[in-house]
Amino acid sequence: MSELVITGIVVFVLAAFVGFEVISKVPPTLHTPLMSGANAISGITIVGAITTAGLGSGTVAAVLGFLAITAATINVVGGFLVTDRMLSMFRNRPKAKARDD
Amino acid sequence: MSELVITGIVVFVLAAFVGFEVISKVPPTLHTPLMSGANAISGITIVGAITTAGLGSGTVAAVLGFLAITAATINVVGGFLVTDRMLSMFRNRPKAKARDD
Amino acid sequence: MIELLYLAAAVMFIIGLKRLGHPRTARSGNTIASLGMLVAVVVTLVDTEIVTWATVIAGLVVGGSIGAGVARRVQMTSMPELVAAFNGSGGAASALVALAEMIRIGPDTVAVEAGIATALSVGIGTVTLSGSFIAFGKLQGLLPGRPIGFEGTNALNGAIAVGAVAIAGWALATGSIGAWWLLAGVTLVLGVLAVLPIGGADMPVVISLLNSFSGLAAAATGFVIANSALIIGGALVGAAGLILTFQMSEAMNRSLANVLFSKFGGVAAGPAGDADAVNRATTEDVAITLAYANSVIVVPGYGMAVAQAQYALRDVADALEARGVKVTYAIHPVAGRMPGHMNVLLAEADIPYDQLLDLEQSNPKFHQTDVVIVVGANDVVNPSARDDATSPIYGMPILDVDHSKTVVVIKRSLSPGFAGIDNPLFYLDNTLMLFADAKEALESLTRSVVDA
Amino acid sequence: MIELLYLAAAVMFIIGLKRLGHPRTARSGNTIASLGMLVAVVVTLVDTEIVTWATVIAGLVVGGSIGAGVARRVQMTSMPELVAAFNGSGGAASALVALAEMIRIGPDTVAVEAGIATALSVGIGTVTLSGSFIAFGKLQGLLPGRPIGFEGTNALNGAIAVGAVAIAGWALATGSIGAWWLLAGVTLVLGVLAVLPIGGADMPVVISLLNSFSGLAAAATGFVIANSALIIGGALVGAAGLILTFQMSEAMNRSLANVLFSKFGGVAAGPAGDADAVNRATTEDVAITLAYANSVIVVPGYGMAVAQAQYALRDVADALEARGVKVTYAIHPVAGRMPGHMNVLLAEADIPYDQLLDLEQSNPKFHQTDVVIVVGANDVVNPSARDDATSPIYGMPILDVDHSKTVVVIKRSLSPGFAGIDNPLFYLDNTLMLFADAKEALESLTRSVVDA
Amino acid sequence: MRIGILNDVTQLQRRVTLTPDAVAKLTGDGWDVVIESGAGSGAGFADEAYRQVGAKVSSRQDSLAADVVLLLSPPDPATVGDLSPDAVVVGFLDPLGSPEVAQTLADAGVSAFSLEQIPRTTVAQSMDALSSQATAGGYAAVLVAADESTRFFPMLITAAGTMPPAKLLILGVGVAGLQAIATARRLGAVVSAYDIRPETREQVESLGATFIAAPTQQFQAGGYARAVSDETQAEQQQALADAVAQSDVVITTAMVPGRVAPRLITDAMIRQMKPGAVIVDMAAGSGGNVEHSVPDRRVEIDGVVILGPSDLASRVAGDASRMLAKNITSFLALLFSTEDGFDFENEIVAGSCVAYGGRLFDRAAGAGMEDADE
Amino acid sequence: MRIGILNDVTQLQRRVTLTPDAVAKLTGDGWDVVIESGAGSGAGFADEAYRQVGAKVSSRQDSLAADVVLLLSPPDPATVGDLSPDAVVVGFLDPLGSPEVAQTLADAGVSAFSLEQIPRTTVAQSMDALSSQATAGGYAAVLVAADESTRFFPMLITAAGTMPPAKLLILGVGVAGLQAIATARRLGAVVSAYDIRPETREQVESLGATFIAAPTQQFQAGGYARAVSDETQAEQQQALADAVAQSDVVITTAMVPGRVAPRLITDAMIRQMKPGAVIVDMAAGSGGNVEHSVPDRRVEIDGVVILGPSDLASRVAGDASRMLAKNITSFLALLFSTEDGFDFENEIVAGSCVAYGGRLFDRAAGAGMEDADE
Ligand SMILES: NC(=O)c1ccc[n+]([C@@H]2O[C@H](COP(=O)([O-])OP(=O)(O)OC[C@H]3O[C@@H](n4cnc5c(N)ncnc54)[C@H](OP(=O)(O)O)[C@@H]3O)[C@@H](O)[C@H]2O)c1
Ligand SMILES: NC(=O)c1ccc[n+]([C@@H]2O[C@H](COP(=O)([O-])OP(=O)(O)OC[C@H]3O[C@@H](n4cnc5c(N)ncnc54)[C@H](OP(=O)(O)O)[C@@H]3O)[C@@H](O)[C@H]2O)c1
Ligand SMILES: NC(=O)c1ccc[n+]([C@@H]2O[C@H](COP(=O)([O-])OP(=O)(O)OC[C@H]3O[C@@H](n4cnc5c(N)ncnc54)[C@H](O)[C@@H]3O)[C@@H](O)[C@H]2O)c1
Ligand SMILES: NC(=O)c1ccc[n+]([C@@H]2O[C@H](COP(=O)([O-])OP(=O)(O)OC[C@H]3O[C@@H](n4cnc5c(N)ncnc54)[C@H](O)[C@@H]3O)[C@@H](O)[C@H]2O)c1
Repeated sequence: MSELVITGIVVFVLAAFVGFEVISKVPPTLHTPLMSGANAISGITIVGAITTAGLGSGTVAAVLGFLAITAATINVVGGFLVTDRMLSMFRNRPKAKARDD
Repeated sequence: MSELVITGIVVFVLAAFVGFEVISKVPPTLHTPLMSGANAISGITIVGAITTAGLGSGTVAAVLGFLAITAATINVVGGFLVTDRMLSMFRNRPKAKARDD
Repeated sequence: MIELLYLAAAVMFIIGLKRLGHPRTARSGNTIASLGMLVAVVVTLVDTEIVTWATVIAGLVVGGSIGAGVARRVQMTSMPELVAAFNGSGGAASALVALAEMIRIGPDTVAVEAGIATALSVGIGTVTLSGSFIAFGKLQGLLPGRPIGFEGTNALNGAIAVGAVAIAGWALATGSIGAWWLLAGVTLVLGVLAVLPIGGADMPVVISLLNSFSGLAAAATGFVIANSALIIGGALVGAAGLILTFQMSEAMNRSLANVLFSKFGGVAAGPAGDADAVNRATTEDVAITLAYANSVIVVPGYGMAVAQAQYALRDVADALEARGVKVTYAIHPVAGRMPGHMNVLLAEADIPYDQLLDLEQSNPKFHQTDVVIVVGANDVVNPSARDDATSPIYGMPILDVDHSKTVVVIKRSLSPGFAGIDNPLFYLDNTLMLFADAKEALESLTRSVVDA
Repeated sequence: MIELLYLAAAVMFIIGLKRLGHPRTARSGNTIASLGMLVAVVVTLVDTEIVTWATVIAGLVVGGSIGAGVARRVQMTSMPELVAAFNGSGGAASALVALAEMIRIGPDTVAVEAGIATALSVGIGTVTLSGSFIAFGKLQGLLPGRPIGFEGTNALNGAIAVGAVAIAGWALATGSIGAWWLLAGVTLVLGVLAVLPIGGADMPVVISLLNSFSGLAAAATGFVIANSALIIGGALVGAAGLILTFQMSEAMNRSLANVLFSKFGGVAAGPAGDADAVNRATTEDVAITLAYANSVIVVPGYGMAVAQAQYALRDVADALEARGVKVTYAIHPVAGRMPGHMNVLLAEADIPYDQLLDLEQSNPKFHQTDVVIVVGANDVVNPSARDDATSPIYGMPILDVDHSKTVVVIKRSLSPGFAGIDNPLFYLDNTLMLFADAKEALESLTRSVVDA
Repeated sequence: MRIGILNDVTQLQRRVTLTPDAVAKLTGDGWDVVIESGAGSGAGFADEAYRQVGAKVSSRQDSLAADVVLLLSPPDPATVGDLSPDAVVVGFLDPLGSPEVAQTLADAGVSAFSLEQIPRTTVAQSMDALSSQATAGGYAAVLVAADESTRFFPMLITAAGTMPPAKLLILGVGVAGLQAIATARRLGAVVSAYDIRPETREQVESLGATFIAAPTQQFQAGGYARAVSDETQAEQQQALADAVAQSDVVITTAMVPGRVAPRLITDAMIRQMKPGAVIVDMAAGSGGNVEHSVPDRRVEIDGVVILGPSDLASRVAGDASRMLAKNITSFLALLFSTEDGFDFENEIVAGSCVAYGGRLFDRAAGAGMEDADE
Repeated sequence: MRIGILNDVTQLQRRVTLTPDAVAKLTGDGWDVVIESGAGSGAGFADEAYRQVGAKVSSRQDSLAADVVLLLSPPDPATVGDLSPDAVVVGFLDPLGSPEVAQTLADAGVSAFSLEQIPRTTVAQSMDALSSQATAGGYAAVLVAADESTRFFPMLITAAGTMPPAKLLILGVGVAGLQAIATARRLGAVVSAYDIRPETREQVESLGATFIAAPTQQFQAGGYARAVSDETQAEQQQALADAVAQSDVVITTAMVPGRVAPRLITDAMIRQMKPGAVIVDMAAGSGGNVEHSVPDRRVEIDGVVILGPSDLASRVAGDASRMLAKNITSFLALLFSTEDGFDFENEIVAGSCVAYGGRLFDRAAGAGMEDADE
């Protein structure tokens, strides 16, 4: 296996652990926003789309690249915006005792 | 910066995140055992000691290598054993309701 | 350098995800994650030697406008289906990138590892795409919400999956581009067939799982184009999404397997008949609602007495008061089964007399109250006594809890109370039903309020 | 392949560390982590083309025997100093590996990145070594436990640290091996000077911080020899150790900075005079002790009444009973300030009468009780009434709580009770003092018991 | 219209039908109120207090001559004779226990409404005087028992020994029984209870007390228990005998409207009890749940004290009168809510009417009678 | 040695010095016990019960002739005359209130120990009969007040209106006062309290009640309050007047040993109270905390009822006797723990002795006297 792939696997495994650990018990009210936010992050594939489309080789790849960028951008832009809308209900009550974690 | 170093940094950062996240609120009774267990893990340097000493080039390096292996082995073997001794008090009470996380 | 900037973006994703899990920090978490994305995109635009700027910019503009437009305009109630649609795009994008890269490099010259990664990316990405849009259709009402399928659905899907693996092997072996397209087509069908047999009520769990899939697809694409940002970001979402999926099915008291495969396996155990018509809430939902309220009025009833929940109730009130929430109690004159029934029990729990309001004192207060929590009361908060002249209890003065912003009702079922009549309160839009024994519900509520 | 096995080892470290944080899983966590270590070592032994087997085996055997011997024989009470000593070895090993590698490659041919990593490894490793052994000395009584230093200690240490950086720069620039040795020497001194001014009571926090350092040293060494196992393992321990350090200083109600730098900066705020002679416990300590007991007897006293802690007490008992712990209450005839004082309050909290034991019933039970929790009682559990003929309360029958395995006393201070006399119970080895208002203590105890 | 209040205060009857607060409300609504002097004295309300809220303090004759006359107990023929012919009489008329009174009232031509007959429905609860007075009675019964008992009710662990909590048994868990359970639990006693209606088990437990399960239980519709068969009664007595024998205090409240109260505690059971034990028979006036119990007398059998107080509600005369006044004002508001005559379509009005238009009121034909009347 | 128990049962005094259980313990320890017939009848203990545990049921003469005679109240001269000359007398002898009795006992040559004089120390608590009887008294005082009050103590929100909780005020927070607070709180009343000793504030709050802060408070050593200055008394009365005026029930327990009880509630304060309010003066027998209060009489002033019951402990005669018996047996165990004569080195023995060797016992010279005696 190439060095690059192995490094990729190591990074993948570690990142997956971070992903597992970073989500502690989430209150159900946050299930949908969290899902939506995570989904927007998975739009990171936009980076791949830009790379592929940008290098531009052949019509098929170009069309696929354009479609990929479009789809990924929808995911990213729409995802973050809609998450923010959902979360606007959690504005902090000023009276509640400040408790940050 | 070499590719290797950069990969190292990525891996280091991700592992550090895992380390941060993996430790949630620990009851004080477990502070010392956890410290001891983590300390034994830091004895992973034994791997480096073996590599360096095993390759064997020159007396100084050999002596240093021997010392390194010895020190690291003390850390690893002693560390895990002593942690286990401390933890023997947490043997599960059979009567308690089974609750695993 | 670019790698380190990608790392910075990844760190922002991690921090963002973590903060998204707590009500107090969720919004800032989303912002941080979106900044991470901005960093990643800008870095890529700068770093890549883009030759086809037109394509790239066109894609960004078109995608951005669609995403932003839809996100702004959609109703709050259609959020889950919107997430499904976005998720589908994400999966599609990953599959497309992998395919494009495959075509760019040439299907016959690609390395085995990259080939496997491409197969994963295409397979998972297309399943995400088609599965998400089926979920979207079910939630939007474009497709029937009920499970669609037949006895052998699961077996058929298994067979298709095996077939997809075989096709991928063939594609890898032969380097035929047609094989890759076939693979994409087959997995697209798999996504459709896998989601159709799942009921509409379970769609949120399915979407969450598909969200995890879209992360994995992105990670696989990362292997294809050897990009650490995709690998880290994708792995993060894949793992976090999976955990979230488990938590969501747990919140429904179901196992994930039960959600995904049960409908035609026989075990199907959905919520009961007319309970569908109410807003069911979980302890955590209620806890958040209470914890962020300014004022809460508790309406105890006979159910509190039956559950002997007075001490647990006091604990919830203490936890709320510790957060600065004002708590009072509205005592209906005939709550319980004897005159002064509630008084005895609340006195046992040493709830201060000056927090007790009788009917005359409390009714003017409800319309300025954020949350009313009805603990095992029923007849005494039945609006038909006020509004429905044909009701057998018409004319009995009630507590007008429906005038408050939100009503939480804790009882075990939709069973009627002493008077034996149905209660329209339970079906109101601003009513949340928490079906549980009052004592147990309040006990876990205390914990959730403390943590909220 | 070897990298993937290292990855497997790293995963086992992660899982092990996670499990070490929970009482129920801690022991298995340690085992998993040690298996991970075994995998890493075996892989390395197999993979490396070892030419000097004698050196390697000698090192393993010598180190292994020392480690195992000491670990088996040491008293349970000397655990923290033992951890310190082991930690010192770990730091030393990392520094030695880095130095040996430097020598092997040749100080003048080494790459800059590797050089920086070597400097970090040597610096951090030696600070860990000398700091750990100072901590060991303080705890073992080989060195005085009190802070040793002078007004300017912190400034001096700062200067030394800057000097060490300069030396490292010089070593990198000149490639002189002597400079590397000098660096090691200077940082060795730094470790000594940094730990000496910290009081013995704070040593556990210092050891935990040095533990985090030894992780960082291992990670730095990983960069030196380009070994991912070291990088991951070291980063894990570095981060986890840091979090643990913060938690430990938090448990002492101190900031980490206050622990490390306060003694000669003026802010020194140690525990009060004779309170040093007792075993102070935190809520979490007590929660674990209670949660893993089979039987608990509660002894309430006037302090429970003053704090109006009866409801909070009931909640703790409920939480314990939910875990299968048997809870009863021993009521001394003169507990409180009026006959039946405890009865009134416990009845308010609806504690069942059949769980109340009077003096005659409870005294034979203490010696077979795991934990007695004394809530704001004092005179009624004062052993001098039984043992000390000169005591003004000699002859009053008391509850023999000191006959149980562990006694937890919740009160705000060491102040005497009604009789105005000191209580030897508080100073016993099997007594844990939880200094707090009874109500507040019990409220947080409930949460901790539920989580334990 | 004028409301008349009578002075019915005796040693055992200390309540009054309307309190000054209630009178104030009624005069505010346009009523005239005339009150016999001293009517409130037993409940702590002076004539002066009534005068201040606009009532006329006057003679018994004046009160009886009012348009609406409020009564605490069935009137004797002399009293009925003093009523004006078109008077409306509202009060405890005991139509089941003393049916002859209803006849007398019918003969006098007055409209008479019995508070006892108000249906026990959810809507009628604010007028339910039986419930409100039973509440006072259940509370007072426990105080009487505590006062009579030679033991502490709560547990006390003291330097002078451990006093175990008193064991109380409540038989009959209607309104009074439930209130007795609650009050005894407040005082720290260990309480168990029994009723023939199975749904009372949950109610007993909802107050933290224990239900004594008997072998045979039968559910009775309509909220009221009917007389139970001899066999059931025998089995039940056997099941209760043990509980009774162990109790320090027994309070019995079992009643069946219109019938003699069931005999729950026999001589044999009493003789099994501990000396010093106390029995309070709240049904003593209706035949008694307890053998030997005599209304308003203290009987001692083998060291067991048996009380049959009939004045329990009057022991909290102030609050009992307040509740009664609320019941009566609510009822009057309903009764006079219709412009032209009484609304016999209304089940409360029809249910409580005992005499109307010179005849005994026939509930079944309620609406018809009204027609006949016009 | 033989212990004699007297029958002191009257309408108001229903306790007995030893219960059958206590007698069983004593006979087990080798004592003979003789009991005057009917001595336990007021507390629910039949002669037969005593006989079963080995006591001899006999005449008053026989009991008085015993070696140790137990008394519930100071003996009249005739009773003293019937004692045997070397008898030991233990009981409530009221040496401060009726010093002449001690003299009579001294003249008779008997050794006399007063339960009231047992020091209130931690070690002596199992013998502290004042505490145990005050416990019973404080409990009973609340029951008496609840029975007399025309109001519910707990709050009740009912279909017949909302009854607010009764407001109770306890003045004097010694043993009886604390128990009264606890009992009233159990019944659901809103309780506030006042005592001249500042440390009682914490104790009041430890029972969930409110302390009424008065402007002047002065701390008194030794656990007992001494008579306070006129000025302090005036200020305090002013501070309390408001609290009294708002209360539905006031229970006063303030006493100063050996002195007339302080006057806490004056005529003027009573006239500020609501009609129907109740005052229970537990100090009525020692001069009264309340103007107009008369021992064992019910006085009504402007609708306010003032009771001065002296029989409060006897209202729970069974448990009060149980506690008293425990106190007395503990005391006897101490008194007769030494072989040769009494141990006047012991502060409890010395503290409680009022007559010894034909003379009034001089506490200061306690040990000396013992020498003189040998
Ligand atoms: N106060 C009086 O004097 C008196 C006397 C007699 C009758 N009543 C009548 O009783 C009624 C009182 O009204 P209310 O609102 O207090 O009670 P209710 O209308 O009888 O309703 C009580 C509700 O509590 C729920 N419940 C029972 N056990 C529970 C548990 N363990 N945990 C959670 N919920 C539980 C039941 O629903 P689930 O089964 O779904 O849990 C039930 O619907 C009125 O109709 C009144 O007229 C009153
Ligand atoms: N029962 C009776 O009838 C009666 C009557 C009079 C006197 N006494 C005497 O009272 C004593 C009773 O013994 P006891 O053990 O119950 O009480 P105690 O000996 O008086 O001790 C009570 C302890 O509670 C602690 N405390 C006070 N407030 C607290 C709070 N808010 N939270 C936590 N702890 C608090 C105090 O310590 P910190 O200040 O350190 O918190 C104190 O040491 C005996 O000496 C007895 O003789 C009893
Ligand atoms: N609808 C309402 O809102 C409302 C209001 C008040 C009362 N009620 C109901 O009316 C009913 C009667 O109440 P009440 O207090 O006037 O009753 P009651 O005074 O007529 O009888 C008291 C109790 O004695 C019981 N009893 C009769 N025979 C018995 C026997 N042999 N053994 C044991 N117990 C026996 C009855 O079941 C009843 O519970 C209750 O069900 C009560 O809940 C309903
Ligand atoms: N050491 C022990 O263990 C022990 C045991 C029992 C009692 N004691 C103590 O003995 C003391 C006396 O108890 P007691 O119940 O016999 O007291 P008591 O009956 O003599 O007096 C009752 C209360 O009246 C109060 N009082 C006197 N004058 C007053 C005034 N002018 N205004 C308001 N209050 C006034 C007193 O302070 C006292 O609290 C208490 O402090 C009690 O705690 C101690």
